[in-house]
Amino acid sequence: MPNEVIAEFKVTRMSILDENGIADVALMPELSHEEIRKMYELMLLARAFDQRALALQREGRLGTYPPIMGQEAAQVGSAMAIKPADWVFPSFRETGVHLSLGYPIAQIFQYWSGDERGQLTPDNLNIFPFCVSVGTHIPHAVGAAMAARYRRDPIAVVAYFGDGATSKGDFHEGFNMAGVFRLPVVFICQNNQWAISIPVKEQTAAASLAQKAVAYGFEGIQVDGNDVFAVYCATRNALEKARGNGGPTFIECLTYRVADHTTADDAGRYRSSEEVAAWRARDPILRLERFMAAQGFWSEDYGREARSRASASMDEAVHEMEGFPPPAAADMFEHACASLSPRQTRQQEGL
Amino acid sequence: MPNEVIAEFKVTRMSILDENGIADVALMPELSHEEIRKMYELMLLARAFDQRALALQREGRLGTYPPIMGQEAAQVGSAMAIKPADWVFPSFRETGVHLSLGYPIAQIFQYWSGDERGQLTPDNLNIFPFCVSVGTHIPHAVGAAMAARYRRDPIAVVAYFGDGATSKGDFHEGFNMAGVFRLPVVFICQNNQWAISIPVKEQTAAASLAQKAVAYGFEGIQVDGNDVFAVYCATRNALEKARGNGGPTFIECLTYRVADHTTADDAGRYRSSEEVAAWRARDPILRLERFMAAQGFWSEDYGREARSRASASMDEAVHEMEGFPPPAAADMFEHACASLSPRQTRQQEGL
Amino acid sequence: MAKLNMVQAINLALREEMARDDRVVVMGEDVGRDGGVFRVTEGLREHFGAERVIDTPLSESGIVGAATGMAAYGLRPVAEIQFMGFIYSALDQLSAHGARLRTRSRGRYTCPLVVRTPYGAGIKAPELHEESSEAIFCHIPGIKVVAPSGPYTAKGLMLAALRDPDPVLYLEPTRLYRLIREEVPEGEYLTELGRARLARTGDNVTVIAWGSMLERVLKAVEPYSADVIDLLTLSPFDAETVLASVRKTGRAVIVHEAIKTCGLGAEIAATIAEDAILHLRAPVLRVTAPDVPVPLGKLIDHYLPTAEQIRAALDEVLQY
Amino acid sequence: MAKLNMVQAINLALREEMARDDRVVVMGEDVGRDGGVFRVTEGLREHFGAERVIDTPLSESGIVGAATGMAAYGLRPVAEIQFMGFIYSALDQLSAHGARLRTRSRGRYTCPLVVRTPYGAGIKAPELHEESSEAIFCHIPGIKVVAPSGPYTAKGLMLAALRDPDPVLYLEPTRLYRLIREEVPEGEYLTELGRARLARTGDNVTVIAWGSMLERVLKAVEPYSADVIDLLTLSPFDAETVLASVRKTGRAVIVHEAIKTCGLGAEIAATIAEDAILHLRAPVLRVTAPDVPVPLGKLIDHYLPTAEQIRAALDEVLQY
Ligand SMILES: Cc1ncc(C[n+]2csc(CCOP(=O)(O)OP(=O)(O)O)c2C)c(N)n1
Ligand SMILES: Cc1ncc(C[n+]2csc(CCOP(=O)(O)OP(=O)(O)O)c2C)c(N)n1
Ligand SMILES: [Mg+2]
Ligand SMILES: [Mg+2]
Repeated sequence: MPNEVIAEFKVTRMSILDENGIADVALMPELSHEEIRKMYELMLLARAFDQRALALQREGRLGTYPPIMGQEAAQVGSAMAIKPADWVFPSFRETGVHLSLGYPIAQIFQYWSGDERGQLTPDNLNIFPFCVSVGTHIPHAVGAAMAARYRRDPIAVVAYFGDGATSKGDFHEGFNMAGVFRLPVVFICQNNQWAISIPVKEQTAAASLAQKAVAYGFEGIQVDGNDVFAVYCATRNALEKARGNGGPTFIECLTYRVADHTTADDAGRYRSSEEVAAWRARDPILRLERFMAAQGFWSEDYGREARSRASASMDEAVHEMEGFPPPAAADMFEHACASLSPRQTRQQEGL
Repeated sequence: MPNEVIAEFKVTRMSILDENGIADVALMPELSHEEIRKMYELMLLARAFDQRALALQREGRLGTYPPIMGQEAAQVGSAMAIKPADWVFPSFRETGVHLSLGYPIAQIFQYWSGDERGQLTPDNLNIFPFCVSVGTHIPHAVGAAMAARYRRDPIAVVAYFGDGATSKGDFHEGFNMAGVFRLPVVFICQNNQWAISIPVKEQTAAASLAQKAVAYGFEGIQVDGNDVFAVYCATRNALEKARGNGGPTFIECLTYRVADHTTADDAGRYRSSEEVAAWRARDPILRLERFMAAQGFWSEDYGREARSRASASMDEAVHEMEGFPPPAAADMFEHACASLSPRQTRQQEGL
Repeated sequence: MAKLNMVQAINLALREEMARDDRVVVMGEDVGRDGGVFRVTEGLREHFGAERVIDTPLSESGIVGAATGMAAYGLRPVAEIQFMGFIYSALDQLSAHGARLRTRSRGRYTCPLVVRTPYGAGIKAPELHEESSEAIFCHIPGIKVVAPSGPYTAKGLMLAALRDPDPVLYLEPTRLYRLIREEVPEGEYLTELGRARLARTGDNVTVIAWGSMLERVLKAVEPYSADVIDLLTLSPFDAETVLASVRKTGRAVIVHEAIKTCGLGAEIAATIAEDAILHLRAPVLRVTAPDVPVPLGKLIDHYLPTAEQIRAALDEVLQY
Repeated sequence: MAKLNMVQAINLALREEMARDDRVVVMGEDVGRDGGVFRVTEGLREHFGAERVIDTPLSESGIVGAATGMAAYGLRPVAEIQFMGFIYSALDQLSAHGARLRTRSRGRYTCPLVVRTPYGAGIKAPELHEESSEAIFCHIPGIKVVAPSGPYTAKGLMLAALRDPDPVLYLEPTRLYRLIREEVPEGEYLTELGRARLARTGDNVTVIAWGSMLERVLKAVEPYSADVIDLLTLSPFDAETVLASVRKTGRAVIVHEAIKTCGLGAEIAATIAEDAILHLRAPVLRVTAPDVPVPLGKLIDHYLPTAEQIRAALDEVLQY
């Protein structure tokens, strides 16, 4: 009886669109030019939001903001695979997801301006509030998936988080439950290589984050997170599997946080400009542009136009946001609980 | 670029002594008959403790007690590989470990009689207090390993816990840190198939617990937990690796909790007597007896004698325990903190 | 009408409400096949199936977190934490999420979640099995905290908790589980959340207690002319009833089994000191456990407030 | 003597103690290379090396748990929780373990651990970045809780915390980090734990505050003749100093930025109601945040107690 092998596992990486914008035709998802243009324009929109948010923050018109630059493909690609009935549990760095799903732009600005009212998800979307507490929303996604299964709703649930979140106890407890109950949930980790100043190598000794799924008895896959097609495919497959009772999937999107952690951070303190430059060269938008250009449906003009449309959307949204009346003090009590206690009522009256 | 395999993992199971008491000579550790006899006698001692504790509890002379019956090989086999300078972090079901390491028997009884003074580990041992809160002691072991490394102490740290503990967030956070810092720590899980009424299949969808180590970038191995030699070997190897800066190891001992979860439990409510009977037949003590008999160093007489020595040790320990004066009320304050606040002092005086 | 103990009363409440409302699901460690380590959920799995009576992995934070997601989706989960001593790792989920979901989502998502947990000392169980840390949860806006003092209120409070649109922490005093039997009607009756109950009336002193201490207080005060207030809802607590009684009696003694410092007794005393000071004739006394970790069984009777200590406090305030 | 802000003062304390005692190690998220998100640990990694200034994975419970193991082994870890809003998942480790290790091991193992965390509101940061839940920790026997009110006490309290043989939760009021500069001597001075400081003396009323509220109170009380007590140690708090002052002034107002219900103010008021009632001429008032979750930046100024609210409370008690 020598040591007997009782199980073997493989972790794979999916990529379709390479850095030069050349796609593997065999793997390429069926997407019309129109759909690809939509992806492209959403990525531009996300980038435009980022740039505008940074500018507003510098001018003191916005609070702390966590830019997504570099992660547009991971966010737009995955969100494009989500259906309106699906439930989405974002972290705090998913502007691209919010925008792709149609969350009102002005409200995203409003939230980051320190106004809770930005969190009111429109009725036609099932997006949970931004979750700043890293990884702690993962069990909520799991619970929603349990409830959806109980209700026999033919939907799936998606949770987004970062590489840092994989170290949290709630990641583990949530993943484990998802496995045990074989729930219709897709976990999307944007491994952007950093959790503030902690590189992923110091976050875990695992060679990939995808392999963490082995611990929970379901599939984990790594995708090139700057490849919008691979992200889209992996997410679509996982969502279909989830809706078809095939259980959860963990998708690790390898990407990079090109900007500072937030406007309160200075990434220069902990990482080299060479590293950043190398990743800038792998820009997901550029890559898609190259693909579209090679396929003949991108031109300088179109790019310029699309950018200026994105920018105009921002003008409009910022205008709208700045037109929102400031919240009243009593607003603190508005949603504190369904009905106020006598003490709370007195406190509200006393404001 | 089809999906590229980026990593492969194997999980192995180690066993040396089969159910008929036949050992794989190639794998058999170098143990003298005397050492094997010691293992055997410790297993008998553990079983004797269990039986005595159950009897005392029924008579109202002991509080709730968690029996270890069936897990003696996993506990004695692993503990025999531990050196006195190593630090040990037990859960609440490691009587066999305590006994093997030389923890005073009377104090173990004392603890389960509801007297905190049973927790005072003798100076020559480095055993942490019993930990009832499942899995939450794992980070302590990790921290002790960090400190030992910092101090350049040539020791290793061992943490014991059950299958249920693998679902706790602290398991995850502790394991992950152990991996990141490549710490000298050995994690020993007694997968006794049940966490109270939850079978391991409902605890996790992973086919083995050992594979959970993949998530943390270090080695996990499954051993036949009713095979004292395999457990001993796996633990010894892992401890040597740890002391030699080779990082952590996770050992899953496949075993079975033959008795109720505790004296307050009725396992008949949730599992079949057939299952229990099948595992009783795999009794680790019986298996070792068969081996020793075949090797010519076990006889009925020796077995009887060893059992009666174990029983005599229990008589003595129970006598000692029942001779301990009851704790005084003021004892609650004794170790509450290094120095009492004025309010605590008044409270103590007012008792 | 049947005489039930508290275990049976809670079980009945769950059973009736599950029959009435298919949004109610029960979840936790050992709640299913085993019927809970105290048998509070006994028979529910057989009756309502494994989909509604869910045995979970050993994950306190995950249980409360998943229940929060279920509640947001539209169910009404009842999550069990096996003992209050294990609830601390779920505090983040309760405090940062369950309690704030309504606020954070501006009312779009709510968390009608009941977290049940056995609490309190006196059963001589291992460490962390006898905790009474209700004050921590009373300091979290957005959660209600309740503690029944007998089978009748146990059922009424459970039904009220199950109908509440916000998270409710439901504390079950283990010492009382099988100690008291009371008439517990079948069918619906709600013990209103936020309302205390006058368990006994008198003139000279107000004694405030809840959970397992109520029984002890009622015995201790027999020779006195005391208002005894059974708080029932610990947060938000019924200040009006407390203040009205104190204004009448001029004296207040608060009894709880949690440690003294920053216990809920502090809030009650502070409220009296703020709003009824002119009516006070005596110091507001608290009879509580001492400020030490809960000891194991051999010392637990020294830890818990005793009838003698309660009487001593009454005698002291009555001197004024 | 240099004028330092609070960030620099805490940094200096850590630096000096690390130089003096090689058992002191610093750990947490971003405390090393980045020097902490508020720069409190800036330069320590360069000076003392990565083995003593340890960047950890994102695991609040694991950080406190591992630090507990390190402390038990003989080190003196200083664990940072990046914001108090993320400490809740470490509560189990603090409460069930750090605080009880001495008791559970009958003194064989101890936990000389300092947990540092930025706390309090007023910096307009995202959700959970402005929490003030000190009362929860004051309800845990075995842990001390401290909160400096300026650079000078920040250093003295940190040194005292680092020398303490038991766990100390060290709360750093973010609003004050760079607001106040004070003379902070180099070298050793310890601000004794368990002792409050009379920040100002007067005759008519006692105002009790701590952390970032002290600065606000001192401004608000200028026109009054008030004793202002800077609590410094929140648990165990200095009841003697509070009571002595209240016996003198006959009036007490407590100011804190946590919510009112079950805040530490309740304990202080209850202590006064218990031990100084005969000296009171007026209700004991609390000026606190309202009982709602901490709002985001746009509303935070309405949440925090204001100078006007403090003055209104003073005016009210002075009517008696
Ligand atoms: C539980 C918790 N701990 C700490 C923080 C402070 N913090 C905010 S973001 C962050 C890093 C998160 O890294 P990652 O999960 O990789 O997400 P990313 O920021 O890269 O998108 C930290 C430590 C937090 N928000 N929540
Ligand atoms: C954190 C925590 N949750 C719940 C419990 C109650 N409880 C005690 S033992 C146990 C099951 C433990 O199972 P396992 O880890 O497999 O250990 P075993 O009892 O089988 O030795 C449970 C749920 C506890 N002690 N601690
Ligand atoms: Mg990241
Ligand atoms: Mg088990």
